[in-house]
Amino acid sequence: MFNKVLIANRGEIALRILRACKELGIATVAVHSQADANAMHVRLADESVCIGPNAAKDSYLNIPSIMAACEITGADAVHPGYGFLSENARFARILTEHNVTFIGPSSHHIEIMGDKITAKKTALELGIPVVPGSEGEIRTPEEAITLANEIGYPVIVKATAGGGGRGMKVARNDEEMSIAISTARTEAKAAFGNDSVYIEKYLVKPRHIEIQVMGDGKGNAVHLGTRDCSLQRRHQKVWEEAPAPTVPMDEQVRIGEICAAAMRKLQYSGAGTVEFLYEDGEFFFIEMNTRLQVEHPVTERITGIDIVYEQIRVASGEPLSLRQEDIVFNGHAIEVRINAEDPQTFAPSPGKITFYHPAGGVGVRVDSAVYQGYSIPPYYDSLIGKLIVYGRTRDECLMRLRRAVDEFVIDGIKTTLPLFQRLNKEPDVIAGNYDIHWLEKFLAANKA
Amino acid sequence: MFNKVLIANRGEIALRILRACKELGIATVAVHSQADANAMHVRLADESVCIGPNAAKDSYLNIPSIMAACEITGADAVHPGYGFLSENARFARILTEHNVTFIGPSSHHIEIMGDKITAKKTALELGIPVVPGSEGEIRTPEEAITLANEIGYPVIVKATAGGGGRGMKVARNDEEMSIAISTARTEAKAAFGNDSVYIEKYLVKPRHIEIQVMGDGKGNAVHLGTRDCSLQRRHQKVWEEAPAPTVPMDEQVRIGEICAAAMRKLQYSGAGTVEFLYEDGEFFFIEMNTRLQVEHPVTERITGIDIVYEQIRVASGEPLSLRQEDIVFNGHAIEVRINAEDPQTFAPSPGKITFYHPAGGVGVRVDSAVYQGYSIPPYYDSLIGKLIVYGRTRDECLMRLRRAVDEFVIDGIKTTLPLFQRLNKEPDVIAGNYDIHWLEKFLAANKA
Amino acid sequence: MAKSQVDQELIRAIAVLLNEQNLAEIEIEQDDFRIRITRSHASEVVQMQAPQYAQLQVPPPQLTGIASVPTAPVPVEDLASNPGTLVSPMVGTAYRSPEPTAAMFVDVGTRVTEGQTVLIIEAMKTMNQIPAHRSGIVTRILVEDAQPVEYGEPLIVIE
Amino acid sequence: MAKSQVDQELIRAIAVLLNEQNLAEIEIEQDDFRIRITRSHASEVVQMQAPQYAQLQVPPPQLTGIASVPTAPVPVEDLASNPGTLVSPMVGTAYRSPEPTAAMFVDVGTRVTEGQTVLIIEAMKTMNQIPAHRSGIVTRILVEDAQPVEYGEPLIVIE
Repeated sequence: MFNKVLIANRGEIALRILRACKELGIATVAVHSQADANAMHVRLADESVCIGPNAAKDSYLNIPSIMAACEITGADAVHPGYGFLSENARFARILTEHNVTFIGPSSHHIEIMGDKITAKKTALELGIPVVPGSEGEIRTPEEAITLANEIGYPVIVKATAGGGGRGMKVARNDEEMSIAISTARTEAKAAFGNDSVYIEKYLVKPRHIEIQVMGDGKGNAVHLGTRDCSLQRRHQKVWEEAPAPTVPMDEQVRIGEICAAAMRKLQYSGAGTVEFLYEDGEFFFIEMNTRLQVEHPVTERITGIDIVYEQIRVASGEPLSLRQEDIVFNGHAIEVRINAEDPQTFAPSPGKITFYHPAGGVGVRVDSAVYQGYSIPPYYDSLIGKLIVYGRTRDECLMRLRRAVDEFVIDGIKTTLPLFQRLNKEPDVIAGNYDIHWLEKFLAANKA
Repeated sequence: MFNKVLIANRGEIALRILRACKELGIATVAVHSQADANAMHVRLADESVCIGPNAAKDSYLNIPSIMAACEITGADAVHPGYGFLSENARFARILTEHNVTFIGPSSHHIEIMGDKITAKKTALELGIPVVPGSEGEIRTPEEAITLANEIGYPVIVKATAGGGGRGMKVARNDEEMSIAISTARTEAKAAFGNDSVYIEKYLVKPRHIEIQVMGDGKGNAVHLGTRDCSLQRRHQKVWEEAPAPTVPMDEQVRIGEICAAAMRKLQYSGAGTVEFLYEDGEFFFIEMNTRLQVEHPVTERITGIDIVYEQIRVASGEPLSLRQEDIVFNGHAIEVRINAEDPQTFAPSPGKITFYHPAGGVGVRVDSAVYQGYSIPPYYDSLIGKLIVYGRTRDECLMRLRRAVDEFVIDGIKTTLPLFQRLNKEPDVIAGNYDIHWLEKFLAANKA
Repeated sequence: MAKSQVDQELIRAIAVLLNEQNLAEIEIEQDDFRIRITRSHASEVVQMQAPQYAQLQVPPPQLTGIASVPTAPVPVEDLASNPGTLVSPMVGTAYRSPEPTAAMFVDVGTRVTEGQTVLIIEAMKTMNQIPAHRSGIVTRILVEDAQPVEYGEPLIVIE
Repeated sequence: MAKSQVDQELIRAIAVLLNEQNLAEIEIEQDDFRIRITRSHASEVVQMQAPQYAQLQVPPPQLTGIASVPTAPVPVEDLASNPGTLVSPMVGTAYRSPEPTAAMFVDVGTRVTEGQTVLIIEAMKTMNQIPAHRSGIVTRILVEDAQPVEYGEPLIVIE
């Protein structure tokens, strides 16, 4: 086991990791920018090192500074948290070269999954379902129609050189397909000077479902079930649940097993998340995050497993202590992200917290690094805390969430708490009846 | 289900009950003394009524005032919490007469268990093991020796009229017994003018083990496992665990089943706790508390059951939703009581809280009704909060407790938090190797 | 004198009362026991600081679900310090007349003598007659007929 | 009354109470025992309250496990505002000479010109020469040889 872990992150996740280290009896080093000198994880760490000025690129993303901090403190491992350097293969490699353990997967696996095309190819090879489509360019309408009938309409035509929605056409039947191909080609030619196109199954109202996996790099791997993170705004998750509501449990187990088997084949090490779009009972791979996820606590709550413990144990060379047959899913958990943002406009709202009183009581977990009197600096992510609530059933969980959100007080800045008060009353949310577009539509329809 | 519940209590337990009501969609009425006008449960309740001046006897113990508060608010049920009127059979009866439901057992059961002698007799009849001893007065040394050999030494001789330690003698063998009987008799005569004595098995280093039970008054009852509350100071519990460490699991199940069966026979309704002394693998009934217990959260954590929900459901006439075979015990939980007291002298320390930051993160529950800026009034119990920590194993739980106690901040008053920082480092506590005398001895030995 | 014989709890309670009620001195004599507690006369300073201090020290925690006490408590603070205010000695329902059709006990302008019944408060089906605490003229009536009242709630003002 | 019978504990307890509750005087008489304790004037009280107030506004959260930053940061505030202070541009280990046996780059009293190397900071096995940010005389050296330094930590003062 490690003697001293350097936490190369800030905010709630730095505190999360610090707590796990303390509980495992490992000394901690907090690194921080000048703006974060008063941060809670800095105050609670055994040692702290200021590694640079306020801008993240000069501090939390500054690899030489973090390496130097390892050197002067004698840390033997680094936990990167999420964001910042957590999926930076080069950072993982440099640490390894300096005999400091990177608490995360191998730089090789980070690289594979960091590239969209390689990731999809790897997923396919590992038996993970991906969005069906042409393997390369489609040349004729006839070819497109044959394939479209194989994979089923609707289908989307995309420019291989494309992006930003241009050169993209949806076809719902053979007739539309002929037109779609030619218009897409024309648009692509005009926009990118390249008229080659490919086709893919089009998902109309998918949900975002993800699988938490954990491996030890020695061929042992397990899955810790599903999470539904469909409630998003501008691709930012705001509300996450485990297990995924409305997905039949046998389907959840099936896709979980597929992912665990893939990780065993890959000899994956550490925590990871395989993300899918889910529509009409089918899963389609989007990407894999090779790190701890913001929403990991919902999985911890329903499995009783401390994912950060497991990350640290596996990184220290221990074999996976978890066996799939021992992992039991109990009850339901929901996490809501408390951002320092206007709940209507989502404009960031940094500043001093003049009163802080987190929710408490049964079934409530608060992961937050703020305290009364703390000033939220304007330089970083607006996530200031997470409220995680448990219930034996999803209904119980929702009622508890409502009560916990109502008693949570953060004064002095604006937060997203009022948004959750509204969502808690929405019939679609209560029924679990939402897809990845639901929240954006709701916000557009409910503009004040 | 009830429409409106009046909470006839204060402090953390009033908030605990309020949270359960909110989660069940039931409106709440807080009643309070003048000193408690700013209490958190008063601020969070749907309605509040000031029922009297500061002294508990004129407010929280004032039955006519509470009845009047029910009348003017239209509450259809009262939750008494613990302490105050929670084991007052008369209060339960008056409520029933006024068509307000008392959330607790029948006044008959409260009465039976409220009287030590009737309680012990009832326990015996129900098949619950009690401390063996003479059924009545012992007349001769020979009679005493015969019985002592039956129940096994050591044995204690007590004056039937006794109390306060006078007229009590321990005998370890036949020889000591003859002397003990005559000295006890002489002392008893001198002290109480009555020389009649009885004998009981003497427990040298017992642990306090208790069983949480839950019945619906219709003959259904379950047990929710054990708690060990041996760490006590002046009969006040300060640290509670579930399940009981060092008691073999099959023994825990056996005594639990005995209690559940007894409650079925008794047609007991609501939550209750059967308390035992435990020594050398044997359980000896002390008393039964016919109410919610301060330490109920440790049981909630390892069973996933919300005991207050169940109290409310059963009181509203629903049959017990719990079946014994569905109750599973997962992991380990410890509660420590945060009192507004000097951690050395235990002198009360009321006053204003100038900084408050509860522990957070995975596996941590805080039940507390205080907030920053709140003044703890000097009129009531010193319990201001409870920290409940969970781990998959007892070791994990202890490590998490250590980290949580370290990060919990209450400034402006003295609290018992530093005591727990010390206990967390004690080998006996870490090993679970303590009896009901351990804490007093530790405190005496570690006086500054 | 042994320490245990002096009731520190009592002193504390009196001290709290002094501060709470903004009094200068309390003196109690009973049998052969006498106690006198005086508060410092920094009254002006205290009063000036009070509001600011109160905001910070008792940050009226903007708990989202603050209870809405049904009976409006806004003017209570001022009334409480007025010696003419008669406050409710119990929780219950206040009635202004002995029975629905009867005349009101008092009205604004009524001259009352100490001990005269001015209201009835019903609690647990019992009608409790509430006597005037002093003689004078009723200047304000703060409760409606059949209104629920809390303990300590101002009922009427007699000047 | 014999001197030994006076309960000093009690006097202390009352004194504490006086201060705590902001009282002027407490007097107790019981049997043939009388005690009277008076506190000094309100003017002092006001002064005493001021610092409390400041403490409240910026509650220096007494988080139990406050980090002990290894390099003493106490005088940092004053030094930071001094334009003569050269602060560390990076995290690493500071060396005062190019190699263990060589002479120090500078000492207190050394006259330096802007751009002249005054220290080396090692980070990731790289030796980074740290130049003087202005010309002048070195008046203070705040790091020891081979001392770990944080970003922004004062290194030397050039006046």
